[in-house]
Amino acid sequence: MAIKSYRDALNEAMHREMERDARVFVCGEDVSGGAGGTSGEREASGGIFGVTAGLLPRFGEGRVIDTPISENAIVGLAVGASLAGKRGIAEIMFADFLGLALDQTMNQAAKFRYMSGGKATCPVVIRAPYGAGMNMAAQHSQTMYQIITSVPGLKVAMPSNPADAKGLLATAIRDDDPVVFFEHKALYGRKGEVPDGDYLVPFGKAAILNAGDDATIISMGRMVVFAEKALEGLKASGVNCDLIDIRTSSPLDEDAILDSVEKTGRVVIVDECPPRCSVAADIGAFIASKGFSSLRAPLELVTAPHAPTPFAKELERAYVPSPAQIDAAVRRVVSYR
Amino acid sequence: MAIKSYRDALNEAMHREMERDARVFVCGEDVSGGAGGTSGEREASGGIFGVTAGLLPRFGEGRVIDTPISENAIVGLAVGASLAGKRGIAEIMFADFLGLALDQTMNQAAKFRYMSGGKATCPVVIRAPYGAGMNMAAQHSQTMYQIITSVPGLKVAMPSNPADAKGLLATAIRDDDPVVFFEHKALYGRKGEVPDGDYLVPFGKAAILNAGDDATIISMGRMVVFAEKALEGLKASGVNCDLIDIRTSSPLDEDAILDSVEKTGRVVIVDECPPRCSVAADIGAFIASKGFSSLRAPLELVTAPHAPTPFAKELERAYVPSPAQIDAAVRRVVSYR
Amino acid sequence: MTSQQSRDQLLGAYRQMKMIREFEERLHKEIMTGEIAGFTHLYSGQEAVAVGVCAHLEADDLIVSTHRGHGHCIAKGCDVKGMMAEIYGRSTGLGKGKGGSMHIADFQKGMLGANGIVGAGGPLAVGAALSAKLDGKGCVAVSFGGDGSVNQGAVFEAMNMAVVLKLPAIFVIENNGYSEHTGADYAVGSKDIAGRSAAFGMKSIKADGSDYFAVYDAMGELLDHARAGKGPCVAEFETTRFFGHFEGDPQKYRAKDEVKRHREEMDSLKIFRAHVLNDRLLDETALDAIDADVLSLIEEAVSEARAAPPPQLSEITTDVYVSYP
Amino acid sequence: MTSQQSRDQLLGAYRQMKMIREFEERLHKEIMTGEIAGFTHLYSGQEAVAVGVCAHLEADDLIVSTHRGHGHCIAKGCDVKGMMAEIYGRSTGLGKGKGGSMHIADFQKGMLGANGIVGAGGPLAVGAALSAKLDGKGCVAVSFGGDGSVNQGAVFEAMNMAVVLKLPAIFVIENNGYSEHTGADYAVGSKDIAGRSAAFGMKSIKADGSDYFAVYDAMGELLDHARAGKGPCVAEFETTRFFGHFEGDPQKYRAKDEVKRHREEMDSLKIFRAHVLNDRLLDETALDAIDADVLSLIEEAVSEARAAPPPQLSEITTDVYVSYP
Ligand SMILES: Cc1ncc(C[n+]2csc(CCOP(=O)(O)OP(=O)(O)O)c2C)c(N)n1
Ligand SMILES: Cc1ncc(C[n+]2csc(CCOP(=O)(O)OP(=O)(O)O)c2C)c(N)n1
Ligand SMILES: [Mg+2]
Ligand SMILES: [Mg+2]
Repeated sequence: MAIKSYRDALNEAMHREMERDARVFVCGEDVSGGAGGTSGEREASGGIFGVTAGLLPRFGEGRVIDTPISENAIVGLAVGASLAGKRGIAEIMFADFLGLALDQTMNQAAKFRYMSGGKATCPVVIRAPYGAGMNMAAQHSQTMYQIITSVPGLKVAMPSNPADAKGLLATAIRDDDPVVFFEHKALYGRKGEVPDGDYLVPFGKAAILNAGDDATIISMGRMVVFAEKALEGLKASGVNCDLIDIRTSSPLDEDAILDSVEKTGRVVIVDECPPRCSVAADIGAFIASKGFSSLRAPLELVTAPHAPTPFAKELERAYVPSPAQIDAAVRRVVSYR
Repeated sequence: MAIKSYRDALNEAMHREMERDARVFVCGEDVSGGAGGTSGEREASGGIFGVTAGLLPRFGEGRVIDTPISENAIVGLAVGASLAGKRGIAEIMFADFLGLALDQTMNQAAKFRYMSGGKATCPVVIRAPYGAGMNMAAQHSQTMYQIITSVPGLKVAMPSNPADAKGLLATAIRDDDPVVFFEHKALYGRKGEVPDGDYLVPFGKAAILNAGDDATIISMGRMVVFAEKALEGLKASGVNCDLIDIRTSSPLDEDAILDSVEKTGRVVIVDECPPRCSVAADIGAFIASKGFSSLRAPLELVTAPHAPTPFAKELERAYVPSPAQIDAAVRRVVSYR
Repeated sequence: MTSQQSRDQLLGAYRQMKMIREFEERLHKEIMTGEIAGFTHLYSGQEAVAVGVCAHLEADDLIVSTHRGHGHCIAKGCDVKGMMAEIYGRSTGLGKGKGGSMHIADFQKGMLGANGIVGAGGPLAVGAALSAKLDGKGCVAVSFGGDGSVNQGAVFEAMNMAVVLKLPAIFVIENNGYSEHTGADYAVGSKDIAGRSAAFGMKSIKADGSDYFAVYDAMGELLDHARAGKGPCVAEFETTRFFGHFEGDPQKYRAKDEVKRHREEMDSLKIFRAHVLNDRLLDETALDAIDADVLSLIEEAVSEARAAPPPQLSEITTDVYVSYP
Repeated sequence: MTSQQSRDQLLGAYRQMKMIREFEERLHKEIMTGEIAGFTHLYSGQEAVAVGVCAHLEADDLIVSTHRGHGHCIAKGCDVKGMMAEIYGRSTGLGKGKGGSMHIADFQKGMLGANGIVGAGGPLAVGAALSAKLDGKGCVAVSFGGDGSVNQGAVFEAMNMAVVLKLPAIFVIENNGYSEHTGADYAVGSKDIAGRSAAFGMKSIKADGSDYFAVYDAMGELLDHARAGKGPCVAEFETTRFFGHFEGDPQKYRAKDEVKRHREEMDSLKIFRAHVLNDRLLDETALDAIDADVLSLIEEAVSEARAAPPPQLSEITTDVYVSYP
């Protein structure tokens, strides 16, 4: 075990997997940074968020590929190569830009296997930094995973901590299906214990980060951190909850969710998405359909409002679901009679 | 009142609105068809589905614009012109191709007003034929409206019948916000009574197509037709339901839904989408959160399975939610104790 | 240049062109019967392009195709019976009946799929070319696309990306004059596909797409370039389609006699026959034998497809993922 | 050609260039203090392009800008104090603090917005040009974009669409050598933006983007073309940015002395001053007076922005729609 940042954990996973499997390559805008620059420094940035740092010097230009600003073709590059036997990791600099690459993601990567009757294998990973909290406004702050989760044929991961970042990314790279991998920009600096060596976190297995009988909090990505914060206050006033980090929204660990709901009967779902067709709604409807008999209080969905992300820091802070909102929602379900 | 097809009702709405307001124009691939052809016939097709037929001869090339195959730029063309004072109607030939145009739809049209602090107005309509049922396979059969519904700043309509087709499209064109308008390909030939003259169906007002106390069926688009079919059999065996056609998923008529749930306590939601982050899930979670105290049975979500749309007709028929599935779901909620 | 091709090669090329033609003419008839569902785009008229291009390719060279993909499939060696069964939506189809006409693929044969999204093949082919480059065995990837596809952002991005990464990608543009009902000269602003593509920094060539030999020679030149690691290139082939955009298209945008004239003047099979007979490269008996053979194979393909069972309903949810817990 | 511009025009141009420069130099300092949140891309170094282009435009000509949009905003007449307040995220900002640096817009001024999506402005400008064409008053729409933006499919599609529809759209490409940390010569495969754009079927021109007069003349020529209804055109201006891609960029991809050298050799303000003094078009006193005036306005803009209140929290859910029941 070592203490590492989320960023470094992701970086380690890519280093290890590229070492392990010569078919793995990385492509995207500025993944090394500096191609064609005047300094001659070929690795000038190691990715705008530093997540791909060190890959170019280690693995060379053949496998660490700086691309033009062409998101659809970046994903297509990785998808096409993956159909042909490689394992591409495409970085989309901000998840919001998936709006430009949705065709290659949704109509190509997701559907090849099905349309070919099982003949195609498309082991591509699309990495997408997402989320609000850095005052980057409406076009650089979206969650996007609700859109991707709705697409059959894709898997969707969103780690909340450094250990999962490493373990889920390694799993994504080894997985034979297309994975869209959401990294929260505001978590890159988050530090935590990360297991050494080979470390895989399976898809479709939620993490139960706290156990308690009073309610179930279900969450993902950065919202897990906020839920943990909220839990501190709740515990102090004697309210204890299951805290489920789904880790992957597709596949979803339905059993973990139903087990907990059966125990607590009270559910708060925390999702950074705006409410409509969100992952919160998705999980909520699942519970109301398959866990209805256990439910003893209305579902509480804590999400962003139905609005784009505002720029001003005061607004953005109030826009993103907060520990205080989670606290209030838990108290509401717990006190519901 | 006249008996008209869904296609002709849409066509009438465009004719009327273009007549009424010189700012309205239409653009898309083959919206007239025949530009640059060797026959010299400038209106060779009137749109691949015939929905824009007759507009070119009536309004001329300035306002009825055949475009190259460039979906993102087609939407951008309509959005840019709408920001500049026009009212563009962009036709995306198949809703699936919104995968190529999501940036202009989600990051541009949807967000301009907000990002400009209310200065921008973007009265664009994006028409998108959607849905399965014509054996067009995985890339030409998707619903897509779940993705668009998740985006704050967009409005989303999906008429189920000719009268609504006319009334909702006229409303969409007059609306000052961006609207994505989903037309079910398999409904184009559906006939029904259509009010003459000016006819507007407001957004956010569901239609209650049947009243009954046993359960609430909530549906949209072509699924409404299937729900109506299912109702026949149910009524014959003494089960009577509210049938709610939401008409627009954003805004959603929350009151109509809650009122009905309060009365029946039993809910079936029918959505052609695959299940994850679907409109069915969205409405389901809303009910379990805001109408929980009325709920007397688990939610039943009748959706397509978590799979792309298959080609073979036997498979596609079984893939799309059917009247039989709706019937069974209603019977389950009604008999739940 | 034609002398470079052996008798066997020429017979093989003719056989493939004939196979494509008869496959399509037969489909055209069968579609009328209503037995074939969905959306079918016929390739008839463009045979020389698919066959002239693929004549150069090995099994590990990759191609990416379009909505109008039957010709590319046959030319790249896909099983004709498996294709027919797929178009009929049968469990014996190349995609188990789950893909249909627009999604025929055979990865073993280096055929990465027909594609229902116009232009999507561009980036995919560039990815396949990257894979080929990483393997370093001199393989190439070919992206087939139409005159309409080249107005799609994805294709432009793909062209630029291929140049930047110096990949062995060949963009084959089949200019059949139309994208659906819209004329190529209308939709391609510059009215010059080869020239506009060349401006991306690629070697480019324009040739007669109705003449197998012209296609073959042009493709040979581009392949030498691409296999030698000199980067991507583009070919624009002028051609025509003998049927409507999709089956059922009344073709009101085409001059009344256009198809008739094209069937007389731009028939790649007639042109091929005349060429090889004139140059005494092949004799009539051999060609006629192929004709008969092809027709009987197509007949078999249709009757086997008809007789084959549809997919099991359980197939609806298989093949979505390799694994999904 | 420079003689065509009146003294007032020249003074106005200098004032705008100076305003942009000082706005950015000041922002650069203020950002260090941590008071300004988010992502800021400075335009300093490229002033001559925005000002030389917009010098020709009327209020009802439309422009669409980029993530590096402050210069375009000022040149098109946006209120400098409203801009500063927006960047500070204040309720008095042009977008009430809801958009920030990357989304400054002023529709009254014909400024359709900075844009956080590289290349998205291309199609939007084509739409604005369509609107202008429908109005038939000879107005144009200008799309500003960088050397990186021209590799985006949206921009290629926009160029082709503008040619097909013969719209009065002008694509202004500011080639500052980099897209983020990547060199333009790497990412633009052909290494020739003007040439590649011309191949779309447009009039094109390439000029020195550090020289106001060169930009002005080039733009004048293109505008005559566009206003006359002859279709779209493109200008590539070579320029440089004096700061990093965004504030905080250590610029390791640039040669050590590059910025210093560019500040010496490619400073549009120095070049302008030298030109007008040399040709005796303006005198030093007038220019110095502008300098002083600009500095005090910027000072005011900063202090007013600092003092302004942040937006009310209720603003989070307003302006999402014009109406939403
Ligand atoms: C992205 C996308 N847009 C539109 C369509 C509908 N469509 C199918 S084929 C076609 C025309 C394609 O023209 P071209 O590339 O010339 O190929 P051809 O049909 O002539 O073989 C169009 C518009 C599509 N399938 N995908
Ligand atoms: C679609 C999209 N891709 C990537 C980015 C991230 N990004 C912001 S600016 C930029 C570089 C743009 O380069 P250029 O067009 O030359 O403009 P410059 O920054 O030089 O002014 C990139 C890659 C983005 N904002 N949008
Ligand atoms: Mg064509
Ligand atoms: Mg640049």
